Amino acid sequence: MDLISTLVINGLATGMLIFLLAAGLTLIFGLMSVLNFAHGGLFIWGAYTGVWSYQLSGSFIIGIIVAIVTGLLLGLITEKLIIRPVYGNHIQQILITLGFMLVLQEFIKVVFGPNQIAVSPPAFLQGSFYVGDVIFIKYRLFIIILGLLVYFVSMFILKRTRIGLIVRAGVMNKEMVQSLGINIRLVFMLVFMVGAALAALSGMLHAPYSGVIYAEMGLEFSILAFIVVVIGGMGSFSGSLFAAILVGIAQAFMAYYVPALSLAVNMLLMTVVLIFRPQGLFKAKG
Amino acid sequence: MEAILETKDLSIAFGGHVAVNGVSVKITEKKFTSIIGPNGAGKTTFFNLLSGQLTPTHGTIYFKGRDITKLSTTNRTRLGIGRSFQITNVFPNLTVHENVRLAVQSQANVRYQMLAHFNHYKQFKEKANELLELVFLDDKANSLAVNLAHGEKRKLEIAMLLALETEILLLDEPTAGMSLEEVPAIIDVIKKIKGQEDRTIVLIEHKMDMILGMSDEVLVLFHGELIAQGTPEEMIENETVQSAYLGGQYDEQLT
Amino acid sequence: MNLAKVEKSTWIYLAISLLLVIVPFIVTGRSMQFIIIQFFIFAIFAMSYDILLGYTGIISFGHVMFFGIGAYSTAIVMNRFDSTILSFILAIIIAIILAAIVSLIVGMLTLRLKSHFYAMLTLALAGLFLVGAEKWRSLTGGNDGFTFSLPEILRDSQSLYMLCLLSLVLIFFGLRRLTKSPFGRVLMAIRENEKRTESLGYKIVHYKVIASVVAGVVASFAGVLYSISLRFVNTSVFATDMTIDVLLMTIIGGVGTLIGPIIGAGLVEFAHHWLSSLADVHWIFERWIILYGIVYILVVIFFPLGIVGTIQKKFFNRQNYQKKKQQNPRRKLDEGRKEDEDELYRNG
Amino acid sequence: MSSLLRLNQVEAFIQKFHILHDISFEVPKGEVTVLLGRNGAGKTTTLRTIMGLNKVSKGSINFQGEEIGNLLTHRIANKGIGFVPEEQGIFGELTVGENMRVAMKKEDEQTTKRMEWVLDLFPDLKKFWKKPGGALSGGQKQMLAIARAYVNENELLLIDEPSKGLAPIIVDKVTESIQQMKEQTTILLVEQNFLMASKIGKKFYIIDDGRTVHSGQMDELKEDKVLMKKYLGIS
Amino acid sequence: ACSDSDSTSGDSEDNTSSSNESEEATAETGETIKIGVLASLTGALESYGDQTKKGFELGIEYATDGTMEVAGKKIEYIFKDTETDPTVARQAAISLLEDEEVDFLVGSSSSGDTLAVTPLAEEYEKIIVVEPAAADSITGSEYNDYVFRTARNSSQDAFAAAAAVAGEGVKIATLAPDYSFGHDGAKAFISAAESLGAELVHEEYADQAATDFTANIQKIIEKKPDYLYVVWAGANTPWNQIVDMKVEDHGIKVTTGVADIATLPTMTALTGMEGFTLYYHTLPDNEVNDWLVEQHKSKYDGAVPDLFTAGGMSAALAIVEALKQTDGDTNTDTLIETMEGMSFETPKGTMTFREEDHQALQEMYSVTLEESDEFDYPVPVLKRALTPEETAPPIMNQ
Ligand SMILES: Nc1ncnc2c1ncn2[C@@H]1O[C@H](COP(=O)(O)OP(=O)(O)OP(=O)(O)O)[C@@H](O)[C@H]1O
Ligand SMILES: Nc1ncnc2c1ncn2[C@@H]1O[C@H](COP(=O)(O)OP(=O)(O)OP(=O)(O)O)[C@@H](O)[C@H]1O
Ligand SMILES: [Mg+2]
Ligand SMILES: [Mg+2]
Repeated sequence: MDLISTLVINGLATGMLIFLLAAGLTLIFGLMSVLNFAHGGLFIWGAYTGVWSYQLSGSFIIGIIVAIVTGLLLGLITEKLIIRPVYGNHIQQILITLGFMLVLQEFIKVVFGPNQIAVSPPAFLQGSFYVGDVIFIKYRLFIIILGLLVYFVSMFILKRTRIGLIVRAGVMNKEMVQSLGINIRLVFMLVFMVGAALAALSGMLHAPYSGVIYAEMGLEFSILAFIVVVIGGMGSFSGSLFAAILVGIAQAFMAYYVPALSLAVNMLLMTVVLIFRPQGLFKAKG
Repeated sequence: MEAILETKDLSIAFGGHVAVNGVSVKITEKKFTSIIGPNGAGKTTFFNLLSGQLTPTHGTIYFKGRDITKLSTTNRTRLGIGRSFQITNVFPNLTVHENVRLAVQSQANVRYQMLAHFNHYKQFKEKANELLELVFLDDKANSLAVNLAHGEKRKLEIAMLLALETEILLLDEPTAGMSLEEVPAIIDVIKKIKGQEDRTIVLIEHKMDMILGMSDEVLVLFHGELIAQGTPEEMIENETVQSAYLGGQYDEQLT
Repeated sequence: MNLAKVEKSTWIYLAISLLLVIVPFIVTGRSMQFIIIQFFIFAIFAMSYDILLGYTGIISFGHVMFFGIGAYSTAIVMNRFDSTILSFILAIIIAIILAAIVSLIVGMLTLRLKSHFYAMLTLALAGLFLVGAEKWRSLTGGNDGFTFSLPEILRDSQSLYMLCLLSLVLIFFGLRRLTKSPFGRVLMAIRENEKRTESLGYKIVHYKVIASVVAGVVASFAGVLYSISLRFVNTSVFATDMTIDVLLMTIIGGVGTLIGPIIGAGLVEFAHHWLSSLADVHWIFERWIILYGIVYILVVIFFPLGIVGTIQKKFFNRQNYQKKKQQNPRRKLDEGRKEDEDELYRNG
Repeated sequence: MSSLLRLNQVEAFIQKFHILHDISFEVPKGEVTVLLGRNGAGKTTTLRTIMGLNKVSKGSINFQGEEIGNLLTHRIANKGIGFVPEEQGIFGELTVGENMRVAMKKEDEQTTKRMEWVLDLFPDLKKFWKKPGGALSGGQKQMLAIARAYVNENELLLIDEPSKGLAPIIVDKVTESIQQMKEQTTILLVEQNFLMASKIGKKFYIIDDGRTVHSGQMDELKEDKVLMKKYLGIS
Repeated sequence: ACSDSDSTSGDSEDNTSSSNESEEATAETGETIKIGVLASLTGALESYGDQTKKGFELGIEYATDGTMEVAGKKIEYIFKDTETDPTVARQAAISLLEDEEVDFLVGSSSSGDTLAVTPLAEEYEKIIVVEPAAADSITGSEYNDYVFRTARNSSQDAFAAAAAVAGEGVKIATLAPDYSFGHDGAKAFISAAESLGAELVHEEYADQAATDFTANIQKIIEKKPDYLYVVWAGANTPWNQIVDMKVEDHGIKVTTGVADIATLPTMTALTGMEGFTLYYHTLPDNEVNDWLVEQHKSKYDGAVPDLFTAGGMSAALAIVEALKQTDGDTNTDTLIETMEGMSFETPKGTMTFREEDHQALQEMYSVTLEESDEFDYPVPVLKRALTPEETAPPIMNQ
């Protein structure tokens, strides 16, 4: 029982981390239907700038804020320069965002050097404690809470306001949305910036979790995020959350019971889901 | 007269909504049948069922007495049921000629030939050209289909349908959105085919003058049900049809 | 065959092939030859990808799995058996059969899915192959890989060059014929409009599966050549990076043109080599990957159709324009206006 | 009566092709003005140009005394101009309800009232409220497109071929709705269904080859067989 | 800045002068010895490549006393980037062998790249000095006569670790990444430890890209070993989680190899741990290392040499020593004969190429991670130097 609780809690934390990254992707890929392979680039930039300022200032909060600001700014630039010319064309999106991903990743090394950087959680989030025989790692609890917070805030914005509808409508028919008096360019830009900020935030939060950051981690994680978004059903926030937690917990259990398959578990999950429910878990048949 | 196509108690529901409800009809061979009915009555859906785009929730479809309910679109086309679409549906980045040639090729059953050059099949080329002439599109043969005007795309649809040489032609609003001056050309094409008297034609239209001028028989769908059936004249007089479909407009339209 | 009927472009391609035959006698440096050989191999790989992406409209993120199958089949066979031509032929046969079986199964399982999902699924499947290659260490040597020996003739750089060139030329003409066959035309129709193709009486899943088998087999053959050109194999032959590379080659060259991917492969190979060799000219070249990335971005912005696609479009427009001038007797609107209109539609 | 919208020698290009050469007309407040002309004459392009979906290269578009010629589309829309495009512009993956919600600029009492009125007019929409717009029948889509424009308080409505694909009885309804609508809103209509146009239109302009070539009162046009043949292809 | 393919004998200020001298010398004999160095100068392993490069340059300088000459022949070396891609590595190697006609190859940062290149050494009959790739198979199953390795191999690491902790009746467990490197390392450790009388209670392999190790650690805790030996390379480290899971509280001592300086900050949580390392700039107390540390500091802004800086230097020293012994003869057979069994002085003490598999045997260091005043991360402090014999790996090329 204790074992299972430990595995579940840690799986949950991993899942939340994946969710934070996938959340940005759900916005960008799910809502705007943009295949943004540079997502991982935004993730590492968030991690590096956040960690840099965290280590310089000693304040974790400042680190988080800097990461978010970086995300917003990079999102702005990415949307204007990279994405705007290729809305609606997946093939070109792949090429241009992959190109940009390479630039972002390599530029990290120019600015921050090629070495990995070690990061530890701030003092108040360090360490772990036992409740009975179940171990709780503080930083992971923090991540679980933050993940839920992001989830509920995003859900509120998407469900209670028109913005989610507008974005989806804008993807289907930009001109029509404009004719209804909506500045869709601005909306797209803002959504993209928020998605990028989420990516950057998740990069920053990921840093103390894995203890170290390095330039190549972006692409690895963005593939995982894509998988999660697909399993959950594109554009579904709840789907992404569910899928991320599913992947996180499945990984934890696989690592314990069938270690050989833990590397493959997310791929296997996606394969099974796609074959039996191609539209993803949380999406009605389209 | 033979019924070439017959449905028995044909129904389909989307979620809770029954779009086609227990329709049983016989469509007579080599005759011209029209389907009318208000928007959302289930006309297009009915076509989708006949051509295999949709599978009915229940009921059966017979083609020449054979049950084809479970056959795929492809197989129905091969059997002899061809259709045009309400929304223009062509291959946008291929040339007009290529669009038609593909249909001809399918009709000639050349499907998996990988080794010969397509120009090797001269007869397809010629056949495609003939068809384009028939629908007055020969001068556009080498344009890409995207570049056609709306009306021209509708004509192309018809040419592709004809190329399949199916015994049955299902035409879904072939003149929708076409300007007044273009409509007569399409009517001419349809009349020409009708004149050959070797095809069964089923037409969905809202233009009553077209329906009246050409149909041998008219089916009226309303809320997914077949509510009336008869000659055009009978239908025009039918009270339900008048109140549910024509409204006050029809007499003005006829003048 | 009637010579007069052969297309003009065929002669051009043949002439270029002949030129390429002479190259190794001029460029005798083996390292340059090695680069050209890599270019041939990736050109073959990219063409196979074009059959999927350009002609059938399937985006696969897992095409590398067939490449890897080819590479590993060869390496394992050559490692376990004598290094003779016979075992090489055996390796090719095994590579092709395996790739055909895998692509058939994968195709039948997955090709009913919509594009995004198909792409992600192939990514996952290729990922599973990668994991498999890492875990099945007795066979694959894990991610470090292993080396193997080859018969004398295949070790010789020139004969390897000729082998790859010959393969490239044969496969190019073979695939070109395929794309111009009635079958190939149906593939293009599927790319344009699946539903419509179906209602013309074609079974699209059959076509897609056949196309993916052809692409898989050709990719596997590229993998065979790749592993013999390295005489070494490791798990990088299953890496997603490789799919991405070949995807970029195809797009840069121009999808659906067949010759485009060849040009794309050449460009990527040589640009890569050239940019990374400029490191001492300026610090930025040390970070040549940045330039590489910028090239991709610029290509999309300035040549959205790829190089060959852009050229073809220009050419096509001009050709059509001239044709228009000669014909079209019944014209309702005034001449100049109509001309504009056609032009305008084409660009629209 | 003052004119709400005035186009003066408007020229427009689509990419590099000159489509509108000289469009000039006025839309008087509180009336239905009809644009007529054969296929490809430039009617749709004119409406799109007013909406800012095409750039005005020369000339002026004046709305309520203000130049709107080169404003961005959403600005123009927010000045109180509603638009029912030719190709309907339904958001296929959004439900009917969501389509309406995207369109609603405000959620006040007025709008709610108007919404009720619209749903009474097209009860089909209420019935299929939760259905994706893409799954509607051709005619239902047309109704939805019109409904979206009706639901906001607008000074001016631009409606492009509303009767296309509609059953005769629905055409009647739409005709009637436009007649009701014009009490509060000025309407600029493009219509191929001459019967319908002549019923509700007051003034008409004929466009040919990107130029306004003729104008007059709808009543007179009905009698003028020559004109109809020449510009509209109706005999 | 580092740069690839710069044909150097005058890459930096201070050996420009020496190369001027050597030009005169070259003029006399008219001969140059060329060495091609393959390293990951860009990409994921870039920092390793950079270390190798600096170490190699310094090594040549030291071995030739700054003359850049041996036995009257000028030494020239060329760096090429492998980008950590076997294809590029092979291409670079061919270009070195063909276009530059090098006499030696050195490399490379990744085992995969190295394996893609070693057959070429055989084909061109040139010696390749493997540095710093560690896969056992390079001098094991994939061995050929032209391969000499100055780098330690995975088994040596394992033997060092075993020597540090194993003993009669000690219960051990291992945690390693689930790929060749991890398996090689764990297996070698287990056999070494067992031969010292230890008892293996659990072998755990974690996904090499994993970020969550809790399940793996949980399993190990349940098996209650005395020591947990961790083999790890790569950026995602398990250290924090090992501490968070309170492994030590369960009476389990963690031990591992201490790698390059960049990884030390990640090991803050492990302060106090006993482990081993193959090099840290303060550890080996010998003349060569003193010179290396001093020169490195003065040349690179006070930065100290790292793991593979010493490695790169060793490779250079091995080559120059061999050339000295053959008196500049670059005949490969002669060189092989000379190098088999050859001992040479390096920053890591005396190394010897074993005759059977050409693996260099070398000192390793048993260390404790201790807090330091100088840095905000722990540093390894020498407990005991392990002799080359103690850590000699089994011969695996038969
Ligand atoms: N794929 C679908 N999913 C859900 N509902 C559908 C779908 N297709 C059609 N319907 C519904 O079924 C009903 C019948 O639609 P259909 O398109 O057959 O009408 P129609 O008679 O062709 O009308 P119109 O004349 O307007 O084209 C409509 O209410 C429509 O909303
Ligand atoms: N996107 C476009 N690209 C190129 N040409 C266009 C485009 N849209 C319209 N045109 C051209 O502009 C001209 C005017 O078209 P417009 O759609 O305004 O005509 P219309 O009067 O609305 O015709 P219809 O009665 O068919 O709707 C036509 O000749 C058409 O060929
Ligand atoms: Mg319909
Ligand atoms: Mg129009």
